[in-house]
Amino acid sequence: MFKKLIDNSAARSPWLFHINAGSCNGCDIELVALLTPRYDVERLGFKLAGTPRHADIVVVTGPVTAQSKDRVLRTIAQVPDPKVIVTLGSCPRSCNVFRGSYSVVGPLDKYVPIDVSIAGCTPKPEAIIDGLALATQILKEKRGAK
Amino acid sequence: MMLANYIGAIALIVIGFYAMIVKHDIIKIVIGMGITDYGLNLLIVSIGFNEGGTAPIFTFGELTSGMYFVDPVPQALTLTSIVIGACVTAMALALCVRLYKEYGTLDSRRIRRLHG
Amino acid sequence: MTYEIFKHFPVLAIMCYFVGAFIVTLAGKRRMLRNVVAGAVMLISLSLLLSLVVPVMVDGQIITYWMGNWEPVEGYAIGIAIEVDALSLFFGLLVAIAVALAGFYSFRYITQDDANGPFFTLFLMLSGGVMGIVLSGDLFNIYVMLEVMTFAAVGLTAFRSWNPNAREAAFKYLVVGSIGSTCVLLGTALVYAQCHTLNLAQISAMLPGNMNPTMVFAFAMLFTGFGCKSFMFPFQPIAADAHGAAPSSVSVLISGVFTKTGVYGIIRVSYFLFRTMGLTSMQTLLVFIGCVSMFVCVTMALNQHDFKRLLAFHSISQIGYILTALGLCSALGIAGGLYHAINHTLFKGLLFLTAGAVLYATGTTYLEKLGGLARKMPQTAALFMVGAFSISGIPPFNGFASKWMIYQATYEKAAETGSIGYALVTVVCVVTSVLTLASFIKVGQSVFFGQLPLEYENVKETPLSMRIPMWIMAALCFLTGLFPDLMVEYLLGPATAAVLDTARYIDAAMGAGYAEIVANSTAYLAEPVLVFAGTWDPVSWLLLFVIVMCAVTLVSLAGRRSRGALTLADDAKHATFFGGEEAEFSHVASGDLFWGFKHNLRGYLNFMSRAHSGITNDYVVWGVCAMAVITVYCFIFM
Amino acid sequence: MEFLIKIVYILIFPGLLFSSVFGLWLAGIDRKVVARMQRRVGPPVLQPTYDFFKLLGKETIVPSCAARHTFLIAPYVGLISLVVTALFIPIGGLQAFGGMADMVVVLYLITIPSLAMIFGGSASASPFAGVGVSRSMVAIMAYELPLILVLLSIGRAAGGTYVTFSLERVTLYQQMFGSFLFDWRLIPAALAMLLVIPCEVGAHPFDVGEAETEICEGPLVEYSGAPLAVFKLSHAIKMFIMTALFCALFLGGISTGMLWLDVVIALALCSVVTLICMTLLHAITARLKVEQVFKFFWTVVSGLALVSLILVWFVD
Repeated sequence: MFKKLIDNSAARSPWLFHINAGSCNGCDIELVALLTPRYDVERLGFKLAGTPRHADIVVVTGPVTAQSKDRVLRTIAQVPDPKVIVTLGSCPRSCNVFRGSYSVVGPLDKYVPIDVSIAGCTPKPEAIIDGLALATQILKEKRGAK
Repeated sequence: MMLANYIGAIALIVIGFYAMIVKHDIIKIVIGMGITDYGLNLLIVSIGFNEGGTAPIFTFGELTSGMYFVDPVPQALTLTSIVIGACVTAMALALCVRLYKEYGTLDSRRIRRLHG
Repeated sequence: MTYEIFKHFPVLAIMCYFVGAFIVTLAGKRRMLRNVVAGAVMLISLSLLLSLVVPVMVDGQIITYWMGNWEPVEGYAIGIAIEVDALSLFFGLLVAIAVALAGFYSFRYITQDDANGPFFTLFLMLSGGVMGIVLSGDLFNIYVMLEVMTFAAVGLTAFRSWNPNAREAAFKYLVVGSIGSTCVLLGTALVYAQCHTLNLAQISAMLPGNMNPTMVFAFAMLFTGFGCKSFMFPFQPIAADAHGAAPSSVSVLISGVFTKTGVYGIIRVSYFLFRTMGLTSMQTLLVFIGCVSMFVCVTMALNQHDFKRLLAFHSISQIGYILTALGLCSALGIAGGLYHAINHTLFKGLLFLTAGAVLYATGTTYLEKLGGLARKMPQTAALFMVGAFSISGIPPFNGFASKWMIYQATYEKAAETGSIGYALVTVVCVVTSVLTLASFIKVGQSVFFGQLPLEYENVKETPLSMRIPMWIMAALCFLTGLFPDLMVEYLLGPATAAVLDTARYIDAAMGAGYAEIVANSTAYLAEPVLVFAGTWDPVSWLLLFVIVMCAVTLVSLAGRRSRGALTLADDAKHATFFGGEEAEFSHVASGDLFWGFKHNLRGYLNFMSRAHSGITNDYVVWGVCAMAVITVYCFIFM
Repeated sequence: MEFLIKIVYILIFPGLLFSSVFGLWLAGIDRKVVARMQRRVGPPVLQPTYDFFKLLGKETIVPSCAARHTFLIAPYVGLISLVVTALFIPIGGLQAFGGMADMVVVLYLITIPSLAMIFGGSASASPFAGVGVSRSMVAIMAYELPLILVLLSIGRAAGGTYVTFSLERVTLYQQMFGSFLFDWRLIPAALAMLLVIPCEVGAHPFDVGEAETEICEGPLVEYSGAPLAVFKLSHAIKMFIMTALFCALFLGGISTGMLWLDVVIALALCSVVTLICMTLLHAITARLKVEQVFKFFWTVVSGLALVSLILVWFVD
């Protein structure tokens, strides 16, 4: 009965959950910058959720340190389906300058499939918005496939 | 003569309460309860007393028209009250024994596990 | 229709309990026999009282029974009367129901105690004592029954004598309770000195209007004495100790029934014997005491760490509601107060029984140690929620119906007297209600919800024989809340009329027309007409609820294909969210709840906590001070 | 016919459908206007609706430690009781089910959804929810005192020489003698009520219980999918009910003679009240600490309401 409504809404109300897997905070700040009046992703329905249970899109920043690996994976697992995993910045994608460090066990795609990866150190807000918009499309597809 | 009774009764009650308020020894508190009880009993008996009345039981002498009884009801009440008082004292003392076994003291200031 | 046969029922109802108490002793260690006798006795008594509902409540008869057929001679009552009007029957029913349910619960509950032989002897003695008080028509009889009751209650409080708390509580209870008994006996003696009779009806014909200083003193004494038995402020600490330490089924009786005898006594003394309730000063006194009991006890309850002790403070808080309502001396107030009395017996009984179930299953009632029991004991948790919603006045349960009547009664009183003080009383009532809710959320969070401590992994639901009485109580909580109209029509209305119409009570005992000849004023203290300021229709609410529920269910069924799946599992995905950490045992315990509230009222809360020092002498001081203050107040304002 | 009208009342007009749609719309304009005040574009007005439907499509995860039945039933009980409450509040003189519940009953009925959230959160066995439960309850304790003072003032003012709790009487009185908002004695009470609304709804700056940045949305931390959607919907309906209650209590006197116009005006007023007491406060304040909320309500707000009560009582 509501299938169409729900499918259409899936792309319009993506809630983000942000995980810092050992990031330098650069990407984190950029992500928060998206909420400022200048970029205002809330107009697209984005919202930062307080808990993974509410999230649709998990945004991971940082090169996945040994300490954070289990916690990141556990939190990602706790997000209800359908979900999209987005990596933000170069770190989770390739470990960036931290590659080879004894304490870095990334990149993240060794452990979970990544849907969208936004490159850059740090990515520009426009790039992030673009990536997130792509993520919402994937979200809609996942919802539709169900 | 009755005035003395009343004063005595009130004095006993007050002494009893005094003991319950001031004495920290729980045995003394129980004694206080007893004294209050005696005061009350005295008061009740005094209430039923009529100056010059005879005992409210079967008498061997002749009953003349001028004779009257003391009121029998308060005496019955007093009997009941005495019985109850004795029971209260017995029960309280039994509890004191058990409390002493548990706490090793009779000081009410130290028997205060239930507070707050 | 003739009611001759019913004359014997009240006295049989009382005797049943006492006879049963002795037979149970003879049964010795044969548990089955003991249970059968006790069960039979409780049921017989209950059915005897139920059979009186039609003649007394519906047809408005007053049943008088003279022990040994010593009927009044020339307007003087010599014999001992048993007199059952609607008010007595109301309290009698309440007693019989609570006793029967608590008794059936105890069959299984006390098997955990090794020396449980004397339990039912004391239990039935207590029940008989209470029943004797509410049905008796004789002041000294009331005193004797009061003592029997207190005695059995002290014995039952100390029943779990392996528990030092129980002995301590019993001792304090005995000592402070003796103040109350002393007061009652003193008052009785003084009344006898004045009237030369102990019959309630005759006293209430002779005394009103003939107040001299002795009688004012006697009134103050009786009022304090019955107040002590109802554990009103400042007698509340012993109630907390005693209810908390006694076995749960006994707590049901002490809190649900025992305290009601105090309330009953206060009604009889101030509405009947002395008819002082018409005085503004008297109303103010009772309402003030009620409000203080209500507020002090509910804030004390918020501070507690023991399930049963918390419940104990709540019962005094609810008694505060009842006293407040009765102090208004308006028909709605009396009806609301009586309504709350029966509701309090039901929901507090239910809550104490759930506390007993928790104790039975886990061996503790300490809030900080428990948690997550709803998963292991789902029925008990559901029952607890019914009780909690009832006591905190969530519609449509019974607590709300009676509280709602009390709010209206207080506010109407405010309008009638033009005094804003009564409006503040309404506010205190509402605030108390929300604080009650808070403390039950605290219990829910720390006992039934949250995480389950490891040591309770093997806890089982309570046996069926314990759950049945609880379910009956829960059903009664729901039904009495759902049909306030029927309650008013068949129970509260007649009882309220009986409270206000003393002349009929007097006439029934002493012969028709006696009241008019002797009594100085037979006018009503207030018109026995219930005036509601608002409306509340629980049945319609429930209907609307069901309709909307059906609609929501239909919608969700229609959309079930497109809805997300519901998943249950025991893996990392379904583990509790801990910010990414592995799920571990972490439980927000009761002491940490409501910090924002406690922080703001810390001065008051700490003071009250220190004041409940646990020292017997302090409690005696409070009691004696109350006695003195009430006496002085009565002398000044009467 | 009568029966059909009742069903329409229950399911369509002030009932299930309308209160959901209007509540979501109120939540939408709230978010939109906050965004505009912060010079943002802001989400579309339909955003809460999208959120609701999206959540319906999500998986519902029941935590393994949770008390399942309570966890799953609680949101629905809250929603249903809210919808039923909506039927008792007069909207522009239209009272779907008058004479069934008065002001005090409504006061209690609107705590049921909060309670549902508290018990549901509590059942989820999360420590974040435990803290949230504690805070939500403190918020309830905080606003209940001023709210009852406001209701008592209204009850006295509308009772004439006596008192009344009946919402019908309050509306009637206002239609005869003018709205209470323009009665100078009741202006402090109106202010107090305006502050109570955000606290009851759980909006900024009083949303201590669901602080998403501190305690991961408190009682809602473990909820996902349809139950969460239901909670969000309840939150929206609560906005509608509280503003409608404000309009009924303080602006009930607006009467044009045409019922449908009255209803439309009342609904417009609801939106305005939402903008004033929720959007404005949301845009200009940060979240208070839990003890500050309690203190604020028991001193300032209760003080305002008490002033009104005293004025109503002693000044004609």
